[in-house]
Formats: sequence, structure tokens, C-alpha cells
Amino acid sequence: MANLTLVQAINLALIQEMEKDDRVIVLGEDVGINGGVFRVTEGLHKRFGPKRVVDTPLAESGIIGASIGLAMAGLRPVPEIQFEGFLAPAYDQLCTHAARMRARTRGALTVPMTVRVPVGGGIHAPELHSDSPAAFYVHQPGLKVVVPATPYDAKGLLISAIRDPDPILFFEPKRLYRAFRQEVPEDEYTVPIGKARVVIPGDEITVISWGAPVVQCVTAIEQSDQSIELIDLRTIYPLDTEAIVNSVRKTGRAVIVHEAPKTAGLGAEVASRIMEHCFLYLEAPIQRVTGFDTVMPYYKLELEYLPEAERIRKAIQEVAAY
Amino acid sequence: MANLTLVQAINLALIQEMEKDDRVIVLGEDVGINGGVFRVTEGLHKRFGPKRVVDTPLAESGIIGASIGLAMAGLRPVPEIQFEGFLAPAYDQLCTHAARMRARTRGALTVPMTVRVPVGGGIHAPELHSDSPAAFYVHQPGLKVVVPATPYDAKGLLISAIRDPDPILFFEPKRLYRAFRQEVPEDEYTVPIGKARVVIPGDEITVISWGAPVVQCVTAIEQSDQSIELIDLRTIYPLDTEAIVNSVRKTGRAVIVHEAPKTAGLGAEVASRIMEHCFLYLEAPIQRVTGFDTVMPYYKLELEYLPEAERIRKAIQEVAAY
Amino acid sequence: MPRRTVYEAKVEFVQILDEDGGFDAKLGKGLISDEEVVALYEHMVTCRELDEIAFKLQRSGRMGTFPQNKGQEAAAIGAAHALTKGTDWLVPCYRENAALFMHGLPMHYILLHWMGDERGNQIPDGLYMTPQAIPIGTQMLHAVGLAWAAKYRGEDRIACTFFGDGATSEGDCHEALNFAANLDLPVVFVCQNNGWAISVPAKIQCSAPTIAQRGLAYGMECVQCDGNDIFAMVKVVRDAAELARRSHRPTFIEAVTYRLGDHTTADDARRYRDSAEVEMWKKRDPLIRLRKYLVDRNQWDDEKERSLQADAKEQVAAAVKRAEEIAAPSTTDMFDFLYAQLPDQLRIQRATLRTASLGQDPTQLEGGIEASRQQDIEETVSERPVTKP
Amino acid sequence: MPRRTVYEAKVEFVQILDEDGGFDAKLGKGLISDEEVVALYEHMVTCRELDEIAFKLQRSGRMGTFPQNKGQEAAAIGAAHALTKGTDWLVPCYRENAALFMHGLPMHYILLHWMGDERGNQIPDGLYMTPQAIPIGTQMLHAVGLAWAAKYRGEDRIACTFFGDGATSEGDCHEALNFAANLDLPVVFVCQNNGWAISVPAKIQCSAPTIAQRGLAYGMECVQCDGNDIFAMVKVVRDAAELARRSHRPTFIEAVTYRLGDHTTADDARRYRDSAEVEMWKKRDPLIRLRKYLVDRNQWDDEKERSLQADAKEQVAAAVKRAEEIAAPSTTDMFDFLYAQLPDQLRIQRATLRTASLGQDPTQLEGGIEASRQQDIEETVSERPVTKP
Ligand SMILES: Cc1ncc(C[n+]2csc(CCOP(=O)(O)OP(=O)(O)O)c2C)c(N)n1
Ligand SMILES: Cc1ncc(C[n+]2csc(CCOP(=O)(O)OP(=O)(O)O)c2C)c(N)n1
Ligand SMILES: [Mg+2]
Ligand SMILES: [Mg+2]
Repeated sequence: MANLTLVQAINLALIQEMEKDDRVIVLGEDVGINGGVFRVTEGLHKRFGPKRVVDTPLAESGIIGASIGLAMAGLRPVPEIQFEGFLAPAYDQLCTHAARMRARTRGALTVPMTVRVPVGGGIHAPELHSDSPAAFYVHQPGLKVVVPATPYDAKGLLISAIRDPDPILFFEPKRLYRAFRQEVPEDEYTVPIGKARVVIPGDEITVISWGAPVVQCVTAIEQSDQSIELIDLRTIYPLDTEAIVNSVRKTGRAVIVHEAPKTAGLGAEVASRIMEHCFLYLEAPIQRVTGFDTVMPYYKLELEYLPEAERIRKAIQEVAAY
Repeated sequence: MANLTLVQAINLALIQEMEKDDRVIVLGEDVGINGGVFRVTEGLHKRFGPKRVVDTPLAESGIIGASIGLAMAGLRPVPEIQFEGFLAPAYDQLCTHAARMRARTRGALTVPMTVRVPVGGGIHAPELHSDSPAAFYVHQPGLKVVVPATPYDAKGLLISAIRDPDPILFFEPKRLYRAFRQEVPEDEYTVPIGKARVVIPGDEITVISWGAPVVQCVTAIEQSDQSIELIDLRTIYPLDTEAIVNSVRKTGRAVIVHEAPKTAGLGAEVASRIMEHCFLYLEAPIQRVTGFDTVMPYYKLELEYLPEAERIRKAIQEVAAY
Repeated sequence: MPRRTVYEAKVEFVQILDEDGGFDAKLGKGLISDEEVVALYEHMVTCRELDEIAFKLQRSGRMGTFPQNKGQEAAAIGAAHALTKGTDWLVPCYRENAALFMHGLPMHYILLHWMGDERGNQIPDGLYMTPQAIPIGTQMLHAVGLAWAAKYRGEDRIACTFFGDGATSEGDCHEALNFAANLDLPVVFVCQNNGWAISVPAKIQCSAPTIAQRGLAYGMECVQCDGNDIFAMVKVVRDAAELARRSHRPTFIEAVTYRLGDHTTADDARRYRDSAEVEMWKKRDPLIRLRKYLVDRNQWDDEKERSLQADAKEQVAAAVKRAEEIAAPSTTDMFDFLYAQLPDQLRIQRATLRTASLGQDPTQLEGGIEASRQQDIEETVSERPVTKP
Repeated sequence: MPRRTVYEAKVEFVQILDEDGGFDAKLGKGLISDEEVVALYEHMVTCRELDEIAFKLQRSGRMGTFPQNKGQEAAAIGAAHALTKGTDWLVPCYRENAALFMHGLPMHYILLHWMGDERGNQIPDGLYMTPQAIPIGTQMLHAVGLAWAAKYRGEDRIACTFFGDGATSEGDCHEALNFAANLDLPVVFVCQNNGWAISVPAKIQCSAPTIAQRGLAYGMECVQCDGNDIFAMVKVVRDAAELARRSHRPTFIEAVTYRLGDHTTADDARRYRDSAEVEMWKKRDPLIRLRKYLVDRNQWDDEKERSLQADAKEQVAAAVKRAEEIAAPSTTDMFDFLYAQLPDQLRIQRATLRTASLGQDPTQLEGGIEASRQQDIEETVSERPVTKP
């Protein structure tokens, strides 16, 4: 066991998978000597050399397009996109090719690739360094989308992702990179993709979140009187509908929390599934506590925009009182 | 009045706005002499010349990025993207810049641009020529998204869009381009952006759709016994929540129909809003009749994928029977 | 020296067999044996026949949109001939059928693809090629990755990617060239400059004197050649392949050719281009040129031509028959090949496909998701029988 | 002729004031008057002072990440000087503060931007510039559109866009150059090749001998110059601007310069670059070079320098004061400037911002959307008072 930050846990997962499997290569902007702008790939260049840890030209479509080729040839590329805002130039390669190659070729060619992307707000970063675009990729069939909220999950999920035969977007909540430490096994282990985790068990209200807001949810729940179950989805595609449904059938009330704008965000999908599967169990409208339907503001206003504990607490009260 | 197809109605709107306002220019791939691959810009090149109807290099990010510049300088560009699948390379310019310019500059620079894009399946086209990516752009604050389903609406909405001070994605259901004709006023008129249209009034069930599936909904409703209200959203951002809510408060039952995959599609947002605003009125879970959560298949299977009348009819029965 | 030259470059044009039958003995010496030339000619004629038949299939409603390759056969075939079949990657767009067939793709695959069936892309084992790319320019980056993997593994494998003049306007084209040049990757970039991108003339894509000079931006080898001259094609692609294998350096090749047909069956090229231009290029038809070459060398005669035409017809007819005989794909295929393992939500959609409005009827699920999962098929994709085309 | 040359080109390097104070009298003649040189020098020093202060503000928590411009002042200022203030568009990324100030942007705007306040981008009326672009390379296409609009209207206006060596790897860069070249647009492309894109050396972005030769791909004028030599900058940008105005033709300029500081305050350049390299470039500091030039010509002395330093400090301090005095933005700003008119859903979120969990409490809406709309503010954005910075 080691007491690690999220950054360290991911770094360790990368090292262990690279040691084990020489098909794994890391590529991206500044991932080499610099160890990535968040230092997630720190030490890899020295350890594995410039052949396996590659600084690429500054071009995200290029990074993902080339990774698709690497993966089709049987390697296991782990490209890094520096910030979620710069995933947008790669949207075409991700949605048009990575997501579709297996379907298009009926299995003849596949894209076992794990795209690592720091995500979300709360670190006072400049524009386009604080967004939460994950729902875009959830709407694209053929991709899987993972968002760990703890060092333990991050390591286990990243190992699963790298070994997964399909393309995965691995979003790392940058607000949590160094926010806290957790005991993480030094040996390798996996956390299954597609399975949620009950963070806090409870009977009266279900709170569902993923990524950085999970921490805000814990705070809000600590401040509330009800018996609240907190579910961290961990993987947002495929969604663990079963975990959500089982909880809400028990509690009858749900609050969904995410950083992205509300409209057509993933909260809508989660709420709709709850409605479809728990219609007769629901005792209050499901609340979505999310970013507003505006562009993520520059950092002076970011805490007004993000679903902080206080807003979550309010929503809990609202569903409880309904 | 003239009896026009959707293509002709849009063509007429373009001609009239270009006549009226020389800030309006049309640009894109093959929009010039060829009149667009669907002939929507037919005759414009001859009428307005190569300065106002411009064949650009084959580069969608370029087309949208340049249009942003044109718009910031005060022109009213109407770029065409040849098929929705090729909007993806422009995703970055649309979501990173077009959507954000007004917010980012607190109003100092704006992007009055109307991006025309043929959308959806049903015409036996090749891969990436049959998708429905509209929900992606609905999730991005700062854009407006319009999807007409009739020649009348198409003309009126396009005129509104071109005059609108903000960036608009104007999706044209290609399956309806020549599917039927409608009497369309020859004079200019506008249809307001953000307002739904009640296609068929009814009391027992609300069916909500937009674009090509509206036609399938009409067929399904004709085959059903209940009194069904059909709402064509026409604009999918901003959503006409009021029209939806008023109808579902009356009927207590709703079916939402769209071509895109179900997960994180716009159906989820519409269902969630209904749940939020009509919780105590709902008598059955809301049904979403959509594309499956798979990649839009090649055309031999496309009618299995699309929400055809038969599937809609089943859903109507299911919500009625609940 | 206030102004000093820091870079100088030139682009050369290569032609070996000219339009009038003139042959550059020096450059062409030993390039392709006579037997090989005959085989290549036969292949060209067969592909031309496919084009004609595909056109008719589309017109009679038996196939969707089809892009004819007519006029560009020498470019595709010459390139394919210069590469190693079963080793080198071919990364095509949609106008290189002839190259794919040369490297082993059965003809009916291409038909199946345009008949709206993904199995047309289910590349048989042992072939190194990617499916025809529909989104322009995007496939060039895949070639970069494929070549990179080969270099990484120390394989003697390179990648050759094909794209049009229009494709050179896309950002992905630039990124692919730049990656290949800066990371030293063994990629051969073959631009088929056929004069048009649908209705847009090549000068809108590139107003420079040549498209080949795109390569100068990257300090990359670049060359322009007569794309209707199969000898020139073999020469420049062979040189490029050698450079790639030897030094992991990419080359940019502009093959100057012409699209004799419409852009696709959905297009009518008379709307935008002069018949005079088309007539001029018809005279430069690579089939005519190569036939003349063979006839001049007594390698070919009318008899052989007749029998070739008959063979070609038969071969294409057999491919059409094969494609049309393949049973329609199953609706469940769209689920079964999306992920290696079907996620729950998709298992449910797949299982209740016919019984519910969206293959997912909430009322049916009242017994719990677990129950629905039991009704569902149990096997994983890898266990499922795969119908190969 | 089997191999014939179809294109030849070269790239030149321009330098007027060299590192040792040598001045090319022919090229430099009448380029910038002595008075102007003094003014430009003063501007450089002031911008350098801003960099130092901004660094300190960030370190003391009074500002977010800041990218210093240190070492690149001659490139930005030379370019801005060669363009027409109040007419030509400046389309910058984030390392051209000096150019923006030259064309009228008050200094506190830049501070405000990096303090996390959009009002730092609220370009005052009458200035032709776009806000600093964060996503690399994307702004180049905006310059294309702005120049196109100017040409369309027959205005005497051109656009000049700035970008780094890293930016030249992005697809958008290529598309912008290609649009400008093929559609004949009056754009000046200024690449500040400062040797690094964060930790990645320029040779990973472009392994060709020069970045300037990117322009050859488009048949575009291209030139490399000493970006730390303000005379060379003025010369090449002036030539490019004239060509753009006269012939609507773009030019690609590579200004060879160096980032003397870290990439931003979030970076530590010692992790990845040699101190020897930095030391060498410190000697080429454009401020030192220009000061020497002025001193050599008796236009400058220690006294003037002292008073300039004091002025610069004062000016920057005033800008900081101004930026910090501006009241925090209102939460509602994020709603009010998103669309020209606030959509209903946003009106509700805005109105119930403080009272409900998401500014939209369904239970509050039982009275109907209409009711909620009444509680809501009634005015449209254009009527709302705008706090300008
Ligand atoms: C990204 C993208 N944009 C637009 C299209 C529509 N389209 C199909 S083919 C074509 C022209 C391609 O021209 P070129 O690259 O010269 O190839 P050619 O068809 O001439 O072989 C266009 C615009 C597309 N398939 N992909
Ligand atoms: C599209 C995009 N990708 C990545 C980044 C992150 N990033 C910010 S600056 C930078 C390096 C830019 O290098 P260059 O273009 O040379 O400009 P310089 O910083 O040297 O002035 C990177 C990778 C970004 N801002 N935008
Ligand atoms: Mg072409
Ligand atoms: Mg740089």
C-alpha cells in the first residue's frame, strides 16, 4: 500500500502497464521530458525512453488519428490530450473513426486505445481549461467513457482501460489531482469498467455523481440530516443502470450532480433512465444540480457555476421536502 | 403562394435574404456552379455571382472558422456543410469559438452566422451521410439549433436564422428534401426561433418530435385510436419547454421520437424537463423512440435503426396501456 | 548579408511512357517486365469493367451511390504494384479499388460496401488494408499510426495512403504529413490529383503551381508524376517505398490524373465541367496508353483483347453474383460488432428489438434488469458465429 | 524530358540590425525614424515591466496563470508598427500583448483577462482586434474571415494574425493558409518561432530547415526574419502588408525569436531546456539590441533610461491598480452575454440563481412557466447597463 494522490496513482498504473506490456506507448504534447503539464507522465520518459514516451507535434486530431493507426496495428496507445478543451479538434477522429472502426469493419479492425484527458473546473485555470465535455462522447456509440474520483479507482480503472479492447476516454478530474491521498495497493489490480460504486449507503435519498463533484456531494451529505446514498458512477458509458435503479427503487428520490451544463447533459440521461425504470417508486421529481446552461465562465465566476456543496445541499432539501 | 418542396423553400429563403441584404454570403463545398450536392443553392451563383456564392477549399474547420471571421466583421455568412457527418471537423470552431465569442468578449464581438447542414437517414446514403448529431450542439451553450420539418417552416425559420444575431445550426432533414410539397408564401415571412408547433391537437397522449420523424409520427398517429397531440419542436435549442409542458400536463403521457441514439440524446432532456415540470401529472413513464445505442448502420439496415411509424405506434400503445 | 537564402528546393515531374507512346528507356529500364505489364493491363481492364457494371447496378436500383475509378487505374495499380502485397499497408479513400484488388481484396467486398453492407469492410485475415475512408483526408493519419507501429516493432512494413486533390485542403492531411516528417515515419503519400473535388476545380484546393510542393512545407521528398503513366507511378512509388523502408522517411507524390466519370453516381459532371476538357483527357486514358505500348511491343493484339474483355465481364459478373447472393445482414449485427462485449443497455435493446418500441420497454423491466438480462442472449461477440462475406 | 523541374523556390532570411549592432543601411534606410525608434523602445521596456509585475502578481495569488512575452517584444511591436492602427485587424494568440497595446488596448484589459474576468476581452469600440486566442492555431481562420470581409466590402483593411511555432502543427493553421492563398485574401501570417511549444522543441513541430517554407506549400510569399530585430520585423511586415493591400495576397513570415521566460507562470522551463541556450538568447534580447542602437546614435543615455524605467513602473502600477479596482463581475454576467436575447430556460436559471439548487426549482414552477417569467427581469441584454472595464 502507498498513500497516493490521483496523479501518482495514474502514474503508477502507467508504469506498471508499460512494464508489463510493450505494446503500451504514451504519446502527446509535453508528455516526454516534461512529464506532462500535470506531471502525470513524470519519469516515464526516463524509464521507458523516447520510443515509448513520445512528444508529438501540437495537433490533437493528429495525436488521436495516429493513435487509431497504432491501435489498429495492434499496439495499445495511451495518448494524452492536455486539457479537455483541446479534445475538440480530435472530436472528428474520435467519433468518426475510433468509435466506429469495429462496427464498420464488423470486427476486422479494432481500436484498443485509452485517451487520457484532464477534465473539469475548480483550479482557476484559463478559458477552455475547465470544461466538462464528457456527455458529448457518451452520446457517441462505440466509445467508453470513464471518470475516476479517487486514486484507488483511478489506478484500477486505468489498468482496465488500457487492457480493454475498445477505445476509451479516460477523464481525470484535475481538481482532484492533488486534492487528497488514498491508500492504493502497489500491486496491479483492476476496477471493472461499467460498475458504479456506493460511496455512502443510505435509504432516503439517492445522490448520483461522478468525477470531482463526488467530493462536493460528500460534504453536502455530511451537512444533511437524511439517510442519503451516494453513488459514484465511475464509468459514464456504459452506465451502471442497475446500481442507479436499485438505489432509487429503495429511496424514491434522486439528485444528480455534474459540472457540465444542464441541457442535454448526462444528468438528463440518468434522470430519464430512473424515470423509465423506477416510475412507480418515485416520490419527487429528480433534481439535476449542474453547471448552468451557459459557457463555463472565466475563473472569477467558476465557483458560482460549479455544483458546489451548498447547491447540492439545497437540492437534497428540495427533494426531501417534496 | 407556391407549391414547394423543402429544398425549394430553402432556396427561396436564401434568394430573398440575399436580395435584401448584401451582408449575406453563401460559402461551402460545391455550393457554386453545382448548386450544392442537394441543389439547395441552385441558381444562386448565377444570380449573385462568385463573390457572394463561394466554393471554398474542402475543409470544414476552415469553412466555419472563416465564417466566424466574416461574421465578426459584420457580414452574415451562411456556410453549408455538405453532410452532417462532415460537421465533425468543424466541431472545434463551432463549440470553442462560434458559441463563445459573445460571452467571451462580453458582447464586443458576435457571430451572426447560419450553418446549413443536411441531416439524418433514410435516403440510402453511404456511411456518415445519415447521422443525427444535433444533440451534441444542443449541449453546447451559445449555439441555437433549428430543425424544420416542413417547407413552410423551413423558409420562415431560415429567414429568422439569417437575421438572428447569434450563431445558428440549421439542420435540414434530407429525407424530407423532396418528400412532399407545401403551399409556401412567395413573400418573405418569419417563423420564430424557439417556438414549437402543434401539428395535430389531442388530449390523451403527447408525441414530441422534430425533423424527418415528424412524418413518421403522423403516420403512427393516424394508425392509433387515441386522441394524440403531436408537437414538432422545430427549434431544439432553445427548447419550447412551455409548449411541451402545457401539452403533457393535459395528456399525462408522452412519447418522444428522434433519430439519434437514445443514450444522452435530446429525448433524455425533453423527458427530464417533462418530469421536472409535470411530475404530478404523469400517468406513465415517458417513452423514447429513437435510434438504438449503436452506430447508424449502413443503409441495408437503416430502416431497422430509424424510428419508423411502426415502432412509434408501439410506443403509443405502451404508454396508453400503462 | 542582410538577405540570405536559407532554403532552396524544386519539384520534379516524372513521366516515362508519354501520351504518344514515347518511352524513356533510361528511367524505364527494367522497371516492369513485359509479363507484368500484361498482367497490370489486364487488371486495369477488369477494374474498368467493374466501373461500368457498378454504374448500371446503381441505375437499376441494385446498389447505392458508387464512385467510379475510371481514368485513374494506372495511379492505383502502379502504386499497388510498387508495394509489397501482404506486408505493406494500403490506406485508401474510395477511388483505389484497383489497388485493393491487387493486394488481395475480393471484388465483391467493394460491391457489398456500396450496397450498404458493412461486411464489405470486413477485410479478410492476412490483408493489410483499411476500409475505404468516407470522410476526406482522415485516413492519412491512420497510415501514420500504422507506419509508426511497424517502425516501433522493427518490421519491414510501410504504409501507403491514397487521397484526392480535395483532401489536401483538410487539416488532417497537414497533420499527417507533419507527423510523418517530424517523427520519421515510413509513409508514402499518394495524392491522386484528378482535377476535381466533386464540382470544385483543383486550383481552389491549391493555387500553387503543383500540389506536390505541399511536401516542401515539411522538408519532405516530393515529386509530381504523370498518374496516367503506370511506369512513372511504379517508379516514383518504388523510390518512395525504398526511402521509407531504408530511412523511415515519407514522400509526397502528386499523381496527375483525371476522373473520367462523374464524381459518383449521384453526380452529374456536365453541370460544371467542359466537355472539351473531358475529351482531351479521354485521349490520355491510361488503358489506351498501355494497350498501345503493348501492341507496339507485340505483346498484345485484338484477339487477346477480346478474350480479356470476356474474362473481365465474367469476373465482374461473378463478383456481382457473389455480392448479391450474400444474405441480408441481420439487424442484430449492428449491436454485435460495436464493442468486444455487449454492454447491458445494448443487450436489452438487442433482446427486445422486435417486441418493444425501442427494444426497451420499461414495463417489461419491472422484474428487474437482471430478469431482462436472462431473457437475453448469453454469448459474447467472440463466441458468436461470424458470417464473413 | 522524363524528369523536368516544375517548381523552384527559395526562402530568404532578413536581418537589418544584427546582434553586434551592425546595421544594413540599404535595407534599413528610412524604415523607421529615430523618434519612432525611441517610442518603440519605450514601448518595449514598458511591456517588459508588465511581464515582471504580472509574474509577481501570479506568485502572490493576485492573478492566475500568465504567459510572459519576454524576449519577443520586437516581433510583436515591429509587426504592430508596420500595420495601420484602427484599420487593420490584429488577431493574436497570447504572446502579443505589446502589439495589442500599440494598437490601443488599455493595459489593464490584459491583466483582467488573466485575472479570470471576461471583461478583459471586451475590446473597446474602434479597435480592430480579437481577444487572445487560447486554443492554439484556431484564430488564424478568424483572420482569414476578417480579411475576406474587408476585401468583400472593398475596404483598405487587412488582417494580421500571430501564432507560435507549435501552432504550425495544427490543422487549422494549414486550412487558414490554404484559404488565404487560394481565395486571394489580404492576410499577414506572423509565426513567432520562439523555439519551444511549452517543453517541445520547434524541430518536433517542423523538422524542415525553416518554418517559413510552410508557405511554399501554398505558393505563398514567405520569408524568415530575425524576430529580435525590430527593423527586420517592420520591413517584412510592411512588405507583406503592402502586398496584401495591393494584391490581396497573403504572406507567411517566420520571426525567429526566443521565449526568455517560462511558458507560463505554471511552467518551469528548467525541466526541459539548457541554461546555455537561454544564456545565449539573453544576449540577443531585443531590448538590449535596440538600446545599443539608440545609444550608438546618441539617441539614448542612462538618464533617459532611468526616467523610462520609472515611467514604465508607474504605467504598469496604474494598470494593475485599475484592473484590481474593477468590481468583481456579477454572477448574472454569464447569462447576460451568452445570447443577444436570453432564452426562457436561462431567464429562469438566472432569476432563481440564489434561491434554488440549480436556479430552477420545479416546485417553484407549479404556477407555470409564465409565472416564473414574470418574476424574472424583463429587459433584454441591449437594454441592460454594461459595465465596461
Ligand atoms: C470531410 C468530408 N467533407 C466532405 C465530404 C463530401 N465529399 C465527398 S467526396 C468529396 C470531394 C473529394 O475530392 P478529392 O479529395 O479530390 O477526391 P476525388 O473524389 O476527386 O477522388 C467531397 C467534398 C466528405 N466525404 N468528407
Ligand atoms: C489546441 C490546443 N492544444 C493545446 C494547448 C495547450 N497549450 C497551450 S500553449 C501550448 C504551446 C504553444 O506553443 P507555440 O504555438 O509555439 O506558442 P508559444 O507558447 O511558444 O508562444 C500548448 C500545447 C492549447 N492551448 N490549445
Ligand atoms: Mg479529386
Ligand atoms: Mg513557441
